[in-house]
Amino acid sequence: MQPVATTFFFYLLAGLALLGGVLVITRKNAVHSALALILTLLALAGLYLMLYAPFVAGVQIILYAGGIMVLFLFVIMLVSIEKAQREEQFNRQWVVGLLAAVALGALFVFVYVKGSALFPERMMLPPESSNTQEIATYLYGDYLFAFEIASLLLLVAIIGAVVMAKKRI
Amino acid sequence: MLDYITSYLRMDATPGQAGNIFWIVVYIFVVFGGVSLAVVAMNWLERKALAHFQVRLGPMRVGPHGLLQPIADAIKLFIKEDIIPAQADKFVFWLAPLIILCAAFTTLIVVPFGPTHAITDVNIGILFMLGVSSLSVLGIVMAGWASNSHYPLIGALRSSAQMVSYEVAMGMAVVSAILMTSLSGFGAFGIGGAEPGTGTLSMIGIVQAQQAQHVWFIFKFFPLGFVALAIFAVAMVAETNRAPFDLPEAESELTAGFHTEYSGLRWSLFMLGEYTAMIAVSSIAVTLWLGGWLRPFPNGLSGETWDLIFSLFPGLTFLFLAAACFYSTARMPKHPYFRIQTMGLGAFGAVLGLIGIVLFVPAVRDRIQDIYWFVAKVAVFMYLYIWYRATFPRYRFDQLMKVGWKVLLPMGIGVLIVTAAVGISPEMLALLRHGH
Amino acid sequence: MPDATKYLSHLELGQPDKTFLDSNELIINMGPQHPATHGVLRVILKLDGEKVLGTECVIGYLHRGVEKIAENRTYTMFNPYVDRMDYVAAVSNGLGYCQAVEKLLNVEAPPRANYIRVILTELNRLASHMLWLGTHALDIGAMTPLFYTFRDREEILKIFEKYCGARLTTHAFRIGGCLYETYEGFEKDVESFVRFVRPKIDEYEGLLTTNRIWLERTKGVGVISGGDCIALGVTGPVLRASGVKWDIRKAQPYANYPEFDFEIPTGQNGDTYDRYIVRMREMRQSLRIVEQAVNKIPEGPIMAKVPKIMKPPVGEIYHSIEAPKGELGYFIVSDGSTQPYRVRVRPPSFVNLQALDLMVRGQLVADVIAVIGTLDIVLGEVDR
Amino acid sequence: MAPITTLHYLVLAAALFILGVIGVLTRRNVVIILMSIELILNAVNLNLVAFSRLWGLHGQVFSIFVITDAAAEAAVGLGILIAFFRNKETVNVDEVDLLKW
Repeated sequence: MQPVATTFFFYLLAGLALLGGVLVITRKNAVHSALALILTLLALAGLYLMLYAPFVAGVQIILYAGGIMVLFLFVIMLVSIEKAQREEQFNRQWVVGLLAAVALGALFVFVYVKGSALFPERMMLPPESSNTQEIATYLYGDYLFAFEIASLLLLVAIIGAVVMAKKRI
Repeated sequence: MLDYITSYLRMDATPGQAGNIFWIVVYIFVVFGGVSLAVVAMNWLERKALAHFQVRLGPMRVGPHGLLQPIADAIKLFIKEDIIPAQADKFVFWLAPLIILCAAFTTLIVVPFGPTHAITDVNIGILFMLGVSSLSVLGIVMAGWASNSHYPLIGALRSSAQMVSYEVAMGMAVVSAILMTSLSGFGAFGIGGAEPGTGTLSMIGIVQAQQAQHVWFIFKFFPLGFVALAIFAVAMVAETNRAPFDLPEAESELTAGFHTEYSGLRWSLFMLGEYTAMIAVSSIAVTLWLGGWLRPFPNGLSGETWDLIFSLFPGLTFLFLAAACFYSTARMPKHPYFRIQTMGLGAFGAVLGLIGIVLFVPAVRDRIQDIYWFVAKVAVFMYLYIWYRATFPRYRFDQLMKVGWKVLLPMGIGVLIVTAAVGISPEMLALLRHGH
Repeated sequence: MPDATKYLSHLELGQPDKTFLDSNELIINMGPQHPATHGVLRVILKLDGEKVLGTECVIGYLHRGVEKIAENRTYTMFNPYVDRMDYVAAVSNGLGYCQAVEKLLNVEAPPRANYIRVILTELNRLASHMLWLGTHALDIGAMTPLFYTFRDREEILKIFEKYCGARLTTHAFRIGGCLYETYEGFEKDVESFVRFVRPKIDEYEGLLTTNRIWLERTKGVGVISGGDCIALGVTGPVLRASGVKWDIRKAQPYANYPEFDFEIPTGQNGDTYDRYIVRMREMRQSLRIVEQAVNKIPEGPIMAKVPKIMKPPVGEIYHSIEAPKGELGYFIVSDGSTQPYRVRVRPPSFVNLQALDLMVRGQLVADVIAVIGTLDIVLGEVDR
Repeated sequence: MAPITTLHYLVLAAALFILGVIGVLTRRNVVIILMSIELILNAVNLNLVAFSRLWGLHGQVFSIFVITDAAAEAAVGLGILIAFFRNKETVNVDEVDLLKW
């Protein structure tokens, strides 16, 4: 599929992602934050599609938007948020935190201004149609060990989550 | 300009792949409009079929045999007062039905009604469908939370737990079908024949793989394909929250579940989303196991004559429906009160008959029959949905979870492993025999 | 003597309702406006997640003071009121009351009247069980049996209508016998109904008895032992499903039940499934009784000699019959006047409802609905 | 407009990363802090996928591992949150001031 109007879609999706990000950290109500985060995630999935990474985009939608965020919404509903909504939203060190973040941003700007020449101008056009197969070859070939470790990590996480959340085991 | 528009007709690809914006728009309108119409028809059909299961007549008053009942329902829902509970989170309350609707309709983008009859074909097609349809959980959770009431909240928690857990079993069944696309299986008993790099996730590619292998995946490695379809067929009923898995909206326990507080238009959006999701998951099942748009008996009854005979089916179906209409017209009461209804039914039959005649025209016939077979197979699943609803009691929540996690998931994993083992067994044997 | 505290519900209401997560217990209110409570029953449930810790029934929403009304009516005038208690089994209510007063007056109904009474009462038992089956299955989620049973119950109601003009609250019997002679073709109607309904019962069973989901929803749900049933005074199919062979038609025969050949179906496990099976078999036994009664219905008078103004001798009487839901008893105290001094009804639904707490404790919320359905309560009778 | 290059994606990723950092450093609500961490992980993912346009598919494979990690992190984090909320009845991080309870 030929990408159409790349520039327009990039700015649209980037704008949505940033809007979502800003809403996530500013909303009082955690449910609204979660919804904003879903917006960001979906926009990022669109960006992955534009970057010729359809498989990652699909995984992003299924796992992130359909799985992890449902878990978040679940927990938000279980813990009562009314009380948290009435309280102070930002902690006492928020000025310091903001300054640190701004410093980090300045660092990014510095790196990108100085080092933009390092990136090759030309971008590869990886064949989209075999994307899934190539990722599979990497996952079950070069990265097999990492893949197994990841599955172990998930097992540990499942057990950990059950132990944490259950009242009586 | 005209060339640009018509260029698609000569192409051998979906409009999305051809990049033809005009035809993309036309297809979107046709598919979305068609599915909405199908939902309306399904609404009528469900009430009628369910009524006949239960020795009732169903809607009979609005139009002949209640044919106009869906329209009357729609008007009633439109003019009903739109109630938003005072304590509800208004924005989320407003957003939830839209999310469900968008998720359901977006999946239709990649549904292949024919080799070129799809809005577009993406190479992660099935992944895209599963992913987007799983987004409707968000809508349900949001609806339950935003209503700010106990029953919707419990219903939403139940339904999201249910949908998330059945997605896993569903995924396993789907993966086994995807695995089959790369196993061309020309060995003894159709076993073996793994060809590296031929597998696909594309919806059109999956059907084409079945065409190339001369077997629908339901019959492949019998009974593996059949078991996988059975797992999927159960999981998809749970996924769409229909009987006997309609726990989230169990009337006797939770009144109407997550949409208890919704009424009027918003409620009808939920219904539209639910029925569209039913059509979407049914079309996944049809695409993956029942050969998508392929006509039945491609091997046994092959040859030009049979091709011709099968291509007459769409027209014949419409003629049959027209004949049924005319028969009912003749049987309508001869009272003046029924005159308009009788005339309307006759006219409806005439329209159906005309469509049927048009469908016999060779040019139309060739383009329409893919769609016809696809829709017919989906219709079988929709009928099953109604049948389940008339027959089965409802599961209890713990039993539902037990079925999902302890029955369907192990079965799905087993089918997946056995499919893989059967698929590569000759290669494995050769490897074992000859060393490395 | 069993330990009585076991049967008390110990809900500690009045504690503040905490949020979902931090408290182990959640108190929710089911009813009085709830689709599965069969009327206006309110059940307060104490839950741990989905598990029921205890229940408390709040009744009285349909209280009409039927027993008090009796004290201001003559014996004859009160007769129609009893139909309004268990309105799905009005004929049984009337039979119990009429026989109680007859006992008090020392009158015996003539044989033909007794036959008519038995036929109508057993038909009414069928109608009541059909209504129970439909609504019970609907509560569990199977919607089709409801329409099947209502279709067939309609045939019974048609017979009632032809016989006495009313379908639901029939007021079919009078003290001393029956007021109406059977209409032309009554026997034929009843016989053809029996032939018609036999295969229909198989049809209901075909939908449910071996249905996997039905089995999972009913087996092992709401178990109650025979001993607990007796301690709580539970009667009827609920008692018999727990393995106690107690049916007043056999144990303390009334009308002319001894003349008929029928069995008392019993279960072993005392769970919802056994109660379902017992009621289904009971429906078949009722058909057997009706068939025998129609075949040998004698000719003769239908009304015994009863004084126009009834003044029963001073005294008291307790008479009970086997209503579809259990033992329906009438305790009547007469002071020698035309009006009863006191009428006390022992309604089966009310007594059976006591077992709810014991049956659902430790089960899940969805089972509460199944158990309310299987107890077969009618709130008109519970509240009176 | 200028064609979209890798640098565009990197800048967007950096912006999302900084938003996430701000969220983690300034908010009190644990749920929102966890969501901010998701934002940070997503920014990293965007970087990885953008770089995969330059140097091959390894970036995409890595981003899949990152998503796996995110799932594990969310599960355990939310589990801890539930345990915390059950004991303290609050979701504020500043009140996590006991080593054991």
